[in-house]
Amino acid sequence: MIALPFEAVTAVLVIPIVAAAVLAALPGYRAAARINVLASFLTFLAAASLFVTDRPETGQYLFVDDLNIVFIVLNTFVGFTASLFSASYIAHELETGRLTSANLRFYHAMYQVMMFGMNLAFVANNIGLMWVAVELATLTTVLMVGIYRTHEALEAAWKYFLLGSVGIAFALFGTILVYLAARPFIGEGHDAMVWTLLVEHAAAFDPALLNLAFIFLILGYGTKVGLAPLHAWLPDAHAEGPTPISAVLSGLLLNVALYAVLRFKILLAANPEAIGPGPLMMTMGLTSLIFAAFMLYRRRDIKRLFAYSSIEHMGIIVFAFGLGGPLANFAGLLHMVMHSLTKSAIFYAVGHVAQIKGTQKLSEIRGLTETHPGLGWGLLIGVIAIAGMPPLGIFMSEFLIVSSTFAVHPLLAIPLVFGLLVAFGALLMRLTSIAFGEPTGNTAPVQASYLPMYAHLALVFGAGLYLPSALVGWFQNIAGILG
Amino acid sequence: MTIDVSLFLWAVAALLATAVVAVALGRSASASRLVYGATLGISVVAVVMLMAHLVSAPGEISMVRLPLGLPWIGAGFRLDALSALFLLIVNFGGAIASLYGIGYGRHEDAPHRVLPFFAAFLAGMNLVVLADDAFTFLLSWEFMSLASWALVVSNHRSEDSRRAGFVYLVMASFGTLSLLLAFGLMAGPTGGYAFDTIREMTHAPLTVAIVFILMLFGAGSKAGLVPLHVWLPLAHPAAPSHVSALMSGVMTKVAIYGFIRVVFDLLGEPAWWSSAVLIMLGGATAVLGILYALMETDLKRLLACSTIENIGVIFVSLGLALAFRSNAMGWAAALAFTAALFHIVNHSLFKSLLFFGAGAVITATGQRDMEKLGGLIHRMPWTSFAFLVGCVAISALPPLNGFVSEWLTFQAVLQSPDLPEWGLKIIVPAVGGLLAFSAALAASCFVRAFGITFLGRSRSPAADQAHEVDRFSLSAMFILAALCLAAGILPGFVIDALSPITQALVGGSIPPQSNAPWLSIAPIAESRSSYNGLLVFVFIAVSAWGAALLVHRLASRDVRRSAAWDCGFPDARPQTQYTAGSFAQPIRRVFGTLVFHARETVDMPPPGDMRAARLTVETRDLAWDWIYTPIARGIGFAAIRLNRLQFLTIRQYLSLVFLALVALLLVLALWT
Amino acid sequence: MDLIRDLFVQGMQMAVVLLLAPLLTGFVRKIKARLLRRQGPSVIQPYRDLARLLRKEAVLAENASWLFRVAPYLIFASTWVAAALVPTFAGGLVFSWTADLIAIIALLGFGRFFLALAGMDVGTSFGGIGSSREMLIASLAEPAMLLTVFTLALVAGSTQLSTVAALMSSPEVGLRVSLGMALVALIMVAVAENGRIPVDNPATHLELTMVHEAMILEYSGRHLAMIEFAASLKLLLYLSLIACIFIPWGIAAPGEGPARFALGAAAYLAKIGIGAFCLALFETAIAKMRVFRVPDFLGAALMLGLLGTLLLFVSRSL
Amino acid sequence: MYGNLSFDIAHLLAGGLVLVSFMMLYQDRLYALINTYALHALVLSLSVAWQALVQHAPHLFVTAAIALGFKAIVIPVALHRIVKRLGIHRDIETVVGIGPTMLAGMGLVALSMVVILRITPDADPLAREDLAFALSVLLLGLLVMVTRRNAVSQVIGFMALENGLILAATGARGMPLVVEISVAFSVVIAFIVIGIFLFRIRERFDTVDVGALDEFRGERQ
Repeated sequence: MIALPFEAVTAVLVIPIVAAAVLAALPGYRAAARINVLASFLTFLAAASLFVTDRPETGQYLFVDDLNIVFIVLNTFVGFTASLFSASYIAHELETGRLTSANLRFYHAMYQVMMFGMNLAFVANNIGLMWVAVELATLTTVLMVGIYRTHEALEAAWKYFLLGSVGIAFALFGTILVYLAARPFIGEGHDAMVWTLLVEHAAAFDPALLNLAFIFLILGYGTKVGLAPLHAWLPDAHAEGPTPISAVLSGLLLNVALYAVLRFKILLAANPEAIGPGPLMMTMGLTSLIFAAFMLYRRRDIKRLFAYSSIEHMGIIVFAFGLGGPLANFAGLLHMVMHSLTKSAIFYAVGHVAQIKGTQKLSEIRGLTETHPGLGWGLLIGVIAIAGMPPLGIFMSEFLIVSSTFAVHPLLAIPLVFGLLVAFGALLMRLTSIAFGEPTGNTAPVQASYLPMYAHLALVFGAGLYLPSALVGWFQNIAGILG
Repeated sequence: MTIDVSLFLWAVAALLATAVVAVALGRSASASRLVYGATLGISVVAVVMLMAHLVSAPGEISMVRLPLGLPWIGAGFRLDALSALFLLIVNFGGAIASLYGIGYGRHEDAPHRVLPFFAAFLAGMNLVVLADDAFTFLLSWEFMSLASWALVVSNHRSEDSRRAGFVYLVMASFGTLSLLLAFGLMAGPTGGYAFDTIREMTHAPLTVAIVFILMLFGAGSKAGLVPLHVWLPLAHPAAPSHVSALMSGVMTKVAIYGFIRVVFDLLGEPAWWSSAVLIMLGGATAVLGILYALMETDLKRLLACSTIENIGVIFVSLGLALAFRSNAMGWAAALAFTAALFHIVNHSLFKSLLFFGAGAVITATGQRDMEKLGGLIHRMPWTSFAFLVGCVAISALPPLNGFVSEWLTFQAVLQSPDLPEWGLKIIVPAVGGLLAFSAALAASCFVRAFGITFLGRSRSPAADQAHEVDRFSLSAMFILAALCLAAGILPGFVIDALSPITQALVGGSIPPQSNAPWLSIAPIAESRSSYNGLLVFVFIAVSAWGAALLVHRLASRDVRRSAAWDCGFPDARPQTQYTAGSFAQPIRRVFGTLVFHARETVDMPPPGDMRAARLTVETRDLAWDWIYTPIARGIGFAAIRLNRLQFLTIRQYLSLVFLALVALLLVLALWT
Repeated sequence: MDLIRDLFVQGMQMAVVLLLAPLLTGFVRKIKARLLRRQGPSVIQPYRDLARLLRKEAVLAENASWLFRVAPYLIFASTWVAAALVPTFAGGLVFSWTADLIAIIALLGFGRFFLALAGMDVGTSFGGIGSSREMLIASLAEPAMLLTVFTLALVAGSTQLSTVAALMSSPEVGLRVSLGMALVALIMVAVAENGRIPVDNPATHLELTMVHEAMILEYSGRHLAMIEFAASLKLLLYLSLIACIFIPWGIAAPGEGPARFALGAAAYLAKIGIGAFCLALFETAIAKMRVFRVPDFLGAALMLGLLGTLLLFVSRSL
Repeated sequence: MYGNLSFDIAHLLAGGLVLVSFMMLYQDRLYALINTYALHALVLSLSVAWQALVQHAPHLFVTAAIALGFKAIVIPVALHRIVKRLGIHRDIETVVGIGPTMLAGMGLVALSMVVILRITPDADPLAREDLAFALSVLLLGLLVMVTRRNAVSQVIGFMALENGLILAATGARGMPLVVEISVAFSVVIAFIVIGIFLFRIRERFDTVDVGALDEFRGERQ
């Protein structure tokens, strides 16, 4: 393996922070946008280099293993494309005057801080640190959601903030409980919060304490994953914030929280006496899936629609991980990656659509394939992908999830399939009215950046047909880790 | 020589490439000619290769595995007797549709919404037939649905086709999910998705039963088995006519292929009741389908409904084959199975022909509503002749091919007394009666279709100004007509070509026919039953011709034209003709109230009032009323109810969180 | 040598049906007239009609298409072929394996198909009435017919007419309840198919009641002749069908001497005569029913056929 | 070294915190609620200080100081002013009556006891008992949040909840990052308070008028 002059991990953390500082200082928005893209790109490169460079030895605060590399790389990649998209997005926002350059300064800085928070959450080896990082990311997104200062935006931000804080509190309480459980066996101080040590000794921990901890953790972090009934903040936050942030929320922040949940699932699974986390996760997953599926029907706002579909897919993913076993875990991981890519691509398209049409109301967006083929067909492919149709990636993961579920718990497969079908109907109904029919609204051509959207879609398409064996091996042993 | 399966994969690749090129070409003028030309070429090559395969080494199996799809098993493809036959159907259908499209495509107003998906659709169907593992199969299956969906909504401005597309794709993905469950069950927790693995496994009876039912849902919903047929009359007509031909004539067959592949090949031995279920469903489908068709006044919808009927017939024969096979009656099973396959081939021929005819009518008149057509036989003689051939064939009349498969089915039905199960003993003849009934109804349905559309006097100016269509379309139709006749008068060869498949799947085959004296067919023994299409054809032709000759020679030959007699009503207006509605009225009276809840309301103006009286007929599809509307309503209701959760206040959302926490704590307190 | 004789027999059979058909029609008419205390036309009147029609010029409606002119010959041909394949006085005809019972029914269906189309060709209201009603009747008559065929075929283990006839004449088939039902059903079907009272009235031209006549309203001259001829052939066909299945005695087996053939012919004529008489009697005895009663009538036939098939399993001894 | 006494005092203070939480449940006037909260914070700071003493963890004094200065004084004062500014001090703003709320509170305390007491005793008793109280405080704080109408009292509920967390954190011997956490939380609370102040989120945060929310959310139903 190659040895870089600097630690890839530290680079992943330092670049965003420095960039944040610079952006905070920088007035002009054009340069800022460019720097933002550049920084995100560098971060992505650093993260990608984790594949090839030799990993740093596991420290007390940071560490790298198979699991979080996947998350980091995905995170930084989507962060990069989102920054590309936002560059072309905010230009338009400035023209329409929804945002001032002062806002943008803040926006870019926060963007990088958020990236920092998420990366930190991934590489943190210390559950306390992970908690801090997750909350940092959350708070920054709260600020970004409220950035339009409209009544709706503030209301959404406020709701997000309050519910988020309660989530924060729960997660912290859970963390404390884990610490308490670990202390007798690992000793006081930081060591009792180092995840790797925790996993080693988990078998000896007090199961009752772990159970209680897990309940608080899954509620706390689950709030950010958007599991029903803790999802309330999610649709509004997606709908009212700037679209790049919606993309980042769906594509990344949910994954961060999910990652945390997974870490603790592993912890709990390592202890034989503790309750299996599986049933709980499966229940919450199915609930979210079916609930979101029904909620899709009466949506009138296009971004809220896809926000609910994010809830639905998070439900599927959590269900898959709850199901466990090599197949389901593999599928869950794949599904998560595919969902991030697809959903952010969809939001890229939606962002431009909303800008052209000057509205987010579904009823006022029609016949896109006629007027804006580039966006229209892109959106169509994205929705088809998110609906689990071949030959796109999500089809493969849903194939694996459903079939393995039916083989293991036939009865659970029925609500699963039901939920999928209901959601499919809703999405298709909306898609038909958005993409086809007599065009309405502004039909002027648009200067949009198709690159991020189609790049994602191309990846998803490729993954649907062919997965490189290296990646497969990688995922498979992660599935092994997840147990 | 044996044809390697990879050659067909190349063909598929070529089709997909064509699709990409079509996207690139976009709206350019030459696009349709180029694309259809390409698909035509590719399909013809495939057909030729298949012919070579069938004559040289029908039984040969060739497999290939590509490092695609599911990582740990890859994407498997396989060419055996069964898939060869269906590949032939698919590619021939594709070729003929492309030929037709070269002419028909000129009238497309949005070619860029048709061409790419047309090629992709062909590719998808090829892939389904070639697939050799669950993942590849389902992927291709769904891809096929997706491509055809795009074609259905190609005329996206019309509300109807959008709705049709919606219903279609929802039903399709319902089907796919059931197939997915079926495969999941067969593959087991270890995930043995390759077909060979599934073949080797032995499944528990319960598993077999569940898989069978799931297959009924999955394949049935695509093939149009009642009551899963509702999408079919909406979707098939909505597409351009040559695509409708493909969907009705070919795609439904691909669905049946899936059913055969799983039930006859992969799955073990289903219990006998499953064959009974299949037979009864098939019978019901046949009768209901043709009754729907009789009630339709839209030409293409009528054809789509009659597809449902034929699917029913095919499923009945499949059920018989299953029943015989599970009782180890090899040759009887072979007979039934042959009947099924033969009918599959036939239907793909004449249904394509009929849809092409309908397409020609639409091109010429812009009308799909039969009530506005009529008299086209004068303006479109060639089309009408080809359409007539199709009508005779689909009405199961000798000497054309439809009759042969119908006849074989009846022969298979007559073997039922040897079955040990009393249930089947009783059911099969009754269903045989149903089949006869549906055949008779089909005859009247197509008398109606042809008579109203092509005969009589034109009911609208559009029909008056109609003129014959281009020669590509005509040649496509006449090739099909010729094949219908050929398969009708030389059935022996077809049957022999099918025997390797029956041998492989039901472990038996009927004696070779093509070397029988006078080319007649006697599936069991000549003393028991035999039919000779060739001689029947010759006899009819000769005696008709001879009679005409004699009469013209010995008696009169001169003709005088004058006004129609019509019991002394001089030059009545075309409105006085029997319409499609009035033609169907007696049958509607007899069966309508039972099957359609048909309601007739007559609005008769009082004496002296000059306004026209009108009769309005309302028929309902019970499948909608009893199954789908309630489901849709239920979902809508649930959606509305749950939607309140979008409008709670923060405090209420917090209470949800709170309650979740308390609930979990309680669980923890009570369970652990 | 044998082949030549077989061909000769087959030829004779075809000629016989051709010659006999009009006579049968005339005979029925005569008896009906007599039963009504009328003198009635002579028995050979149908021949005279045919000859006259053939000599007349054909008058075609303006918009009659080629189908209208071709149909009569097709109808005639298909009916004739069907009739020629039913054993009349001798079984085991050389071409009998060309078409079994099912195929014969289908051949008749072929004729009907074109007749109905011809009815709709000119585009008059009556043509439409006729075709639509004809197809309604057929849609019930055909399945009923096929179910009777099932019954017979299940008894005989064959759908081959000569085989069935041979078996029926053999002693081992006792009286069977299902056979009785099949017979009744077959007779009802025959009545319906030939457009006799009570289903249809061959003599009527009262608009609203006619079915068969309505379809051929526009026909004249040689075309009409052909269709009339086909109609009488059809009647003959059904009679000889019933005769050869249910009273198969006297039919000459293949490869027997001319004497035997003569006997067969005599027997055949007798059977047909009796059949014709019964038909006439029946028709004079009852009245025509409303069109919408016909489905009930034929539905009964259908039920009988099905019942016959099912009862076989109870009374089956083979 | 303090032996049993330390345990008893810690126990006493923790119990006191629970008691004050109940008092908060009992209040139905805003000012009274705010004052009670100040008391809550005071008790917390005492208990934290005690922990700092017994654990020889001087950094915990920082937390205690924050609790005392920020939560017991600054925040209540600020809230007083907000209430006056928004003119909502007269409201009776419980959703459900006091009685049921108290009963529910009892139930929650019982629940937390049951859950915690399953933990094996050999984890040191102090932590265990403390945890029981902390969990009760947390649940009671949440209860306040869901039973009170307006934003201010929801904030107070949240702060009570968070006090429970601090209690747990300090009770966990040698737990790192406690100070950071308490600081972080203070920031969060400051955010909330400022949010109320700036965005003029009035008492009717909990409106039942779906129409209004409708317009908030840009969802046309």
